[in-house]
Amino acid sequence: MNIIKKLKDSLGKELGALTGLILLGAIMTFATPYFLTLTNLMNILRQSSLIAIAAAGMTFVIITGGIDLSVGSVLSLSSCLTAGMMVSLGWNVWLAVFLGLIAGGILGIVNGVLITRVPLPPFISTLGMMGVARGLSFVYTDGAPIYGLPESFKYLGAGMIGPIPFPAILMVIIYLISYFLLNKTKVGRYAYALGGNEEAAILSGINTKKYKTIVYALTGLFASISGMILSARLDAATSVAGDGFELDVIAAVVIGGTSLSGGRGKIIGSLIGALIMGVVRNGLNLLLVSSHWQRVILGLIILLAVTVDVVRKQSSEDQDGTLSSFFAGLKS
Amino acid sequence: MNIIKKLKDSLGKELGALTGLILLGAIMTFATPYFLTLTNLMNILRQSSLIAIAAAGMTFVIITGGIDLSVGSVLSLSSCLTAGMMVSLGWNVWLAVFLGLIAGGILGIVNGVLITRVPLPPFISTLGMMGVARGLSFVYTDGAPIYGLPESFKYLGAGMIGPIPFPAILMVIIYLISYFLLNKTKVGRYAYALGGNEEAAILSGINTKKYKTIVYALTGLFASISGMILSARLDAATSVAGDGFELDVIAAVVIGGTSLSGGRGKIIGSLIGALIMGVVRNGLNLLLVSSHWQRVILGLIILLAVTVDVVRKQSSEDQDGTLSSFFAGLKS
Amino acid sequence: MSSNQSILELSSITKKFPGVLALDQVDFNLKEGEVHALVGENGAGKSTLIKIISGVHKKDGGEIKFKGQSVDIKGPKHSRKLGISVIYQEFNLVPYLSISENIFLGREDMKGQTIIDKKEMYQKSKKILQDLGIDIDPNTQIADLGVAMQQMVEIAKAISMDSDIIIMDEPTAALGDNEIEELFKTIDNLKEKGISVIYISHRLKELWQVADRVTVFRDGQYIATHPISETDKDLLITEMVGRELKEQFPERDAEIGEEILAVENLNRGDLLKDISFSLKKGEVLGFAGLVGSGRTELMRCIFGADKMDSGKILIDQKEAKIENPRSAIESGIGFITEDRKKQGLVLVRSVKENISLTDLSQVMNGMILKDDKDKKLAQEYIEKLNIKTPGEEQEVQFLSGGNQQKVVLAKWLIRNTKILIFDEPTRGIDVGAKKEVYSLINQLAEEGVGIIMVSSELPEILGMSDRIIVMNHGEIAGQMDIEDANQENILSLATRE
Amino acid sequence: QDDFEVAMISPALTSTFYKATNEGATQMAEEYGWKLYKMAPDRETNFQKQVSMVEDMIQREVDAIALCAINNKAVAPAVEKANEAGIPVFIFNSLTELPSGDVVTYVGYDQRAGGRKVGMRAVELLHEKYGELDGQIAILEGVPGFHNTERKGGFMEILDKFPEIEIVASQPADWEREKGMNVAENLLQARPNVDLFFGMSDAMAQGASQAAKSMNKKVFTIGIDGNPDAIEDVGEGDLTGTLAVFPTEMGRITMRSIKKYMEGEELPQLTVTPTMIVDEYNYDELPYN
Ligand SMILES: Nc1ncnc2c1ncn2[C@@H]1O[C@H](COP(=O)(O)OP(=O)(O)OP(=O)(O)O)[C@@H](O)[C@H]1O
Ligand SMILES: Nc1ncnc2c1ncn2[C@@H]1O[C@H](COP(=O)(O)OP(=O)(O)OP(=O)(O)O)[C@@H](O)[C@H]1O
Ligand SMILES: O[C@@H]1[C@@H](O)[C@@H](O)OC[C@@H]1O
Ligand SMILES: [Mg+2]
Ligand SMILES: [Mg+2]
Repeated sequence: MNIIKKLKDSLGKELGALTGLILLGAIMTFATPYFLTLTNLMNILRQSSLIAIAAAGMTFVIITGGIDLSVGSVLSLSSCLTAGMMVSLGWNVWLAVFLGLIAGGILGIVNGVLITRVPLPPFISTLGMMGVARGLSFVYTDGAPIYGLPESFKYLGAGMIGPIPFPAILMVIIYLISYFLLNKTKVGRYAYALGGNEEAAILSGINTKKYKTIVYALTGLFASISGMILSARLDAATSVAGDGFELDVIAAVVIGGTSLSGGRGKIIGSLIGALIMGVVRNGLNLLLVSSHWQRVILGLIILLAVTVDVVRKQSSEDQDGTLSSFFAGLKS
Repeated sequence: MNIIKKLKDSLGKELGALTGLILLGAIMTFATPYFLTLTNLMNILRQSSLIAIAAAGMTFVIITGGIDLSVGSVLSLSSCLTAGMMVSLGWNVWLAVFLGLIAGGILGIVNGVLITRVPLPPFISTLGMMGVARGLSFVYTDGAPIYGLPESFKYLGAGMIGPIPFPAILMVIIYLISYFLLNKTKVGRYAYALGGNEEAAILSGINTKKYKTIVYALTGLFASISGMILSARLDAATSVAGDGFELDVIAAVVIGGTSLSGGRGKIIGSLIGALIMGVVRNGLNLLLVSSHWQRVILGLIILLAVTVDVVRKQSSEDQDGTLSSFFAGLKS
Repeated sequence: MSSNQSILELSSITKKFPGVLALDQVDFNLKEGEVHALVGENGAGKSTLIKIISGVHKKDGGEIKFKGQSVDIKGPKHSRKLGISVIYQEFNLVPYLSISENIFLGREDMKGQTIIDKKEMYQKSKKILQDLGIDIDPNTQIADLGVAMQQMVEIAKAISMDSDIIIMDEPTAALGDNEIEELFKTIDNLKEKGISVIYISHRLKELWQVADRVTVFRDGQYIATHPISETDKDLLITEMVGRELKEQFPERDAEIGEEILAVENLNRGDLLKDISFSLKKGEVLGFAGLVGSGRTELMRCIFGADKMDSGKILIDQKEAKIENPRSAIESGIGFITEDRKKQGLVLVRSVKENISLTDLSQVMNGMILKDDKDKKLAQEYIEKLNIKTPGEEQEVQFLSGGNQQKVVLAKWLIRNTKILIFDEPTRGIDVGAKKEVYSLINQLAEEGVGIIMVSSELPEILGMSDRIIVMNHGEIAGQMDIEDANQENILSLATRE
Repeated sequence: QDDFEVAMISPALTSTFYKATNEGATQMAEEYGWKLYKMAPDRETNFQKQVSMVEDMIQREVDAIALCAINNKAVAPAVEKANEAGIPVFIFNSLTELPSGDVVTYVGYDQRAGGRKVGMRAVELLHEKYGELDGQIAILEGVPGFHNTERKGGFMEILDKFPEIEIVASQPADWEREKGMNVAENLLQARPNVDLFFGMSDAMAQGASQAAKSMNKKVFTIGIDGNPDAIEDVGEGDLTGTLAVFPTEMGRITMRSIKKYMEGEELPQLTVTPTMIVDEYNYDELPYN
């Protein structure tokens, strides 16, 4: 009993998303025999890992009340840089990966600096960065794919540890780290604080600029990890990679129950959100639903997930009237 | 003198954007002899008209404090529907156009209803709609372009009135209508009011749900006008049309000085914003700057435009203390 | 206990904001263990001084001596390190963090270098809350707390810092009399521990309950400091406004006519239970009660902003179907909300646009807005209400609080509203502006408007009302004519369990 | 002829095909001392950008335009404008006539015939595998347009004759490698018994080969193009085969045609370029590079 309650508490709102995931899984299992097989589940993990990893970073950003539209471009630019270093310059694979990740982090820092120092609204700053990073990726590759990546690099995308794809392992690690950061360290605490009430955070002596910048840096870093996995899987780094990716990532976070208005959200929700998207895509593929209808259905799932959330919130408020009393309590 | 002052007042913040446009024009004229010719200017108008028209609608939405990510998909779906009616069903051209525009308006209304009745945050609602409308467009066309549009329809894209392209004329008409709506009717006044303070608007007896819905409907309608022009120009309606369009449109509005936080903005600014983007793209093409660098430069222009705006706001406050008195005014 | 040792000495502090000299060489001296009140009209510079002490603003000139040593306060963190903590005028809590997370925000206990020690903070918070006499789980989210409890958390936060100086900027503005009493007890406790308190309030009466000394500012200048026992309210007011301000509540000569509004058996959840009352033309009906007694909620129901579960509203003796603010407005009701910035005004728009917002049809020809009509209407009311603004195009956010309140009033006056509800009409505005608001209320009553005035300030209720209704826990606890009313019987109705 | 300017406008550079055509064109332009402006939108679906590019190059008054459009209807009006401005237009990688507008010559190969060649090879491969006519094929299509129609049409002309071989799916992947990979991965889940992917361009076929690898499946992958990197992949066994159409040479031929035209030579309406199937046996002895 106690454990269940604890689980329920710690999952909080994400319980809704989890229920959704389980439900979807059950439906798919019922609908097609190909779904519930070890290899297919591993496929889903591998396919979901790209969105999931970037979504971990995005969760931090959205909790601070921000948004990062540049993740897709950052993914592309950092993976092209890494590919370029390995292929054209012949540098050591891990050095190249390391530098690519650093590049992703730096792009994130630039976002953070624009947002905290100018200050630009996150939507604008990352919209600009989206254009700039994508453009640089095109410039760097001249718009053509970089191929012929070293074998050892490809492990990042195609490697297996036992039956489990390496990207899935990486995804789990990233989520453990993110959970730790969000719940056990200042970065997380302050992310919640400044998303909930930035002014209060400032007056509490928190260096909000620093922590916001850290959060955007993290997102850039995670996006570039997704970039490495993608190019490793594709055996090519391309400047068009990750086009529209930002919206998938935001959708995963939102489906996972994190509110776009900031101040609340749980990291595990985003993982579930990404898995929901993965299960839907995979299941619909297995059911031979055309990719066209898949778009429609994914759109509907976003709408549905948030609607359920909104409706549940409304009904829980009707029970205890707490939130309204909070709003009533906000003095001018 | 007086006229200049009046112009300055009425343009307000957009003066910055206008200065920017003039400056860019001057630079381009200086940099390449091909720029300042009648036909080239007409090219720019034609090329800018797509973004400009959708940006007029988006301006309303952003003034209400919302956002519409679905404009690109709505553009595609409505133009495919129209094309289908003309080509496959052989319906009368203007009936088909009319129904396509209605379809765009209805998609906007659906956005509005989701936003006002569920209520979903605009970002989410239109993100979902983005997927759904794009998906339906793919489903309807099965992913293939619809060719063979009637000659009379193509006039929408290629027609000329004297030396002036028809889309440019349409653009001017749309801006006149939008100016009128925004400044001379309830729709506009209420858009400002509810973007500035929704609660106050409700308590002043404004039917905010109705007016928000109208605003999203308008945006859907305008996006579908852009859709007609595009398919008329390309002589094909495609399900991939307008991919990424939403961000260009938002960028035009933002470059034009409308604030994403709602409550302020001028319609003329968005026109200027769209023209700035058009001039940059055209000029850089003439200068043979690769489309890759163009992306970088457009990204930088977004950042620059908003930075200039922010900095100017800060410094004008330093002169007259207005913003500080605003902060002072924020206390009870 | 108050000693004669100064803990904080400010001399010749100057602070310029663009276009405003907020503080002009002011002095202020705080002794160990004293409660030192700071008073002055809106904009006198009180909060600015506080923000300089707490490091939010940098001073442009002058010297700060803390415990006898000159210091240069670099920021909120630094001032806190020195032992100064502040309860700001605005709430500064994070809604979705817990009480203990809020109390220790920005100075978390750590296990080692990186890990936040939740348990430790939980235990400490529990202790502090207990000391304040509050029995609540520190894991509760702020969003789940009422106003008064939130204010208590702010106080707990300030105390937890083990500061030598605690600054309270209008701590009672959101509190009812009960909570205020609790607060005063706490302040006494602090004093006993030798902690010094700077106390800012517009409720002058309170000062004689808590303060040892009082300092008056006016227009950014230091005016005087007195031991509280050696001054009185009239003297303070004179010093604050720089002129004598007689007769706070002006005379009214209104004829009370027939019933214009009646509420019958109105219910809404647990918040409002079986409310019935009526209002007459030309009458000012005061609503008194503690915070959370349901007055605002009732007004919102009458105005259609919240739904009632059952009950009837009659206007001019006919049942009115009020479903939303729109229908209420059409029935002739106007609502001046307690929070003008959040609910009353569109701050980023002009005075003109705000005024005509409730009835655009007056400034339209058919479907078209007429700018000249719009301007004329605004100018008319700017003049009528003596709104201080450079013009009708000025954005409302740039007006001072009192003038903003007048804009809110104007937007209802253009409709010739028959019934006007004022919820806390003078909250946070200074004595001068208050008097103007009172005069306007009187004038409206004289013109036959029925007026409901919700207020937490008893003197205001007593000074302005023809009749008073006292609410308690969502019910009408009693009604009385003004002749029968006094502080004692209102309070006893309001606090009856 | 120092200031002779040619604009070479490709549908995008996402396929290395156009990198190769650009490369060939650049070699010739250097030889002739021409200025070559290589332009392309970001992706092949973005025709509207391509149209703007043509318009802008007309403004720029270049001396010739070489163009490859995935959507020939969309560019036709712009080509007409070039005609009006007196700028000669050369189309490459296509022999399909535009619905309107004058083109000096179309440089390309018979795409339908190419599709047939690949169809034949596919049948051979499956026959070899099963020892009889059997097996499943999945097709990865490009952005709809005549390239797509012709290649698929040719392929199906052959496969229709062998009903024993099943076409289990035909899905668009927009000529792109990443999309090719994703679509192939999905197909391998939904249709686990697919034996052969026909990628209507090399990029998509390469994506399919990656998908199969990551899912540990052995399938044949054949493309069309013969891009340098694809030829390499064939050599390394990553790609089963491709229809080489020698894009580098096509770029050279395009420039040679412009040269001839400028020198007043009469050009045929169609300039047909060579093609051949490349596989592990002949990848290192190709006639052009
Ligand atoms: N951040 C700021 N920027 C510019 N001007 C400011 C700022 N803060 C305060 N002011 C101005 O400084 C003056 C003093 O303001 P302050 O907030 O100190 O007044 P106060 O005495 O606390 O008033 P109240 O009783 O209304 O709280 C006012 O004219 C105010 O407009
Ligand atoms: N919109 C609302 N929804 C739900 N509960 C509310 C709402 N507004 C107020 N409440 C709650 O209803 C109760 C009555 O609050 P109300 O604001 O009406 O009291 P009040 O007497 O006007 O006090 P105050 O002086 O704070 O305005 C409180 O518990 C409050 O938290
Ligand atoms: O990308 C494709 C290219 O590789 C070639 O095959 O021609 C058609 C498409 O443009
Ligand atoms: Mg103050
Ligand atoms: Mg109240």
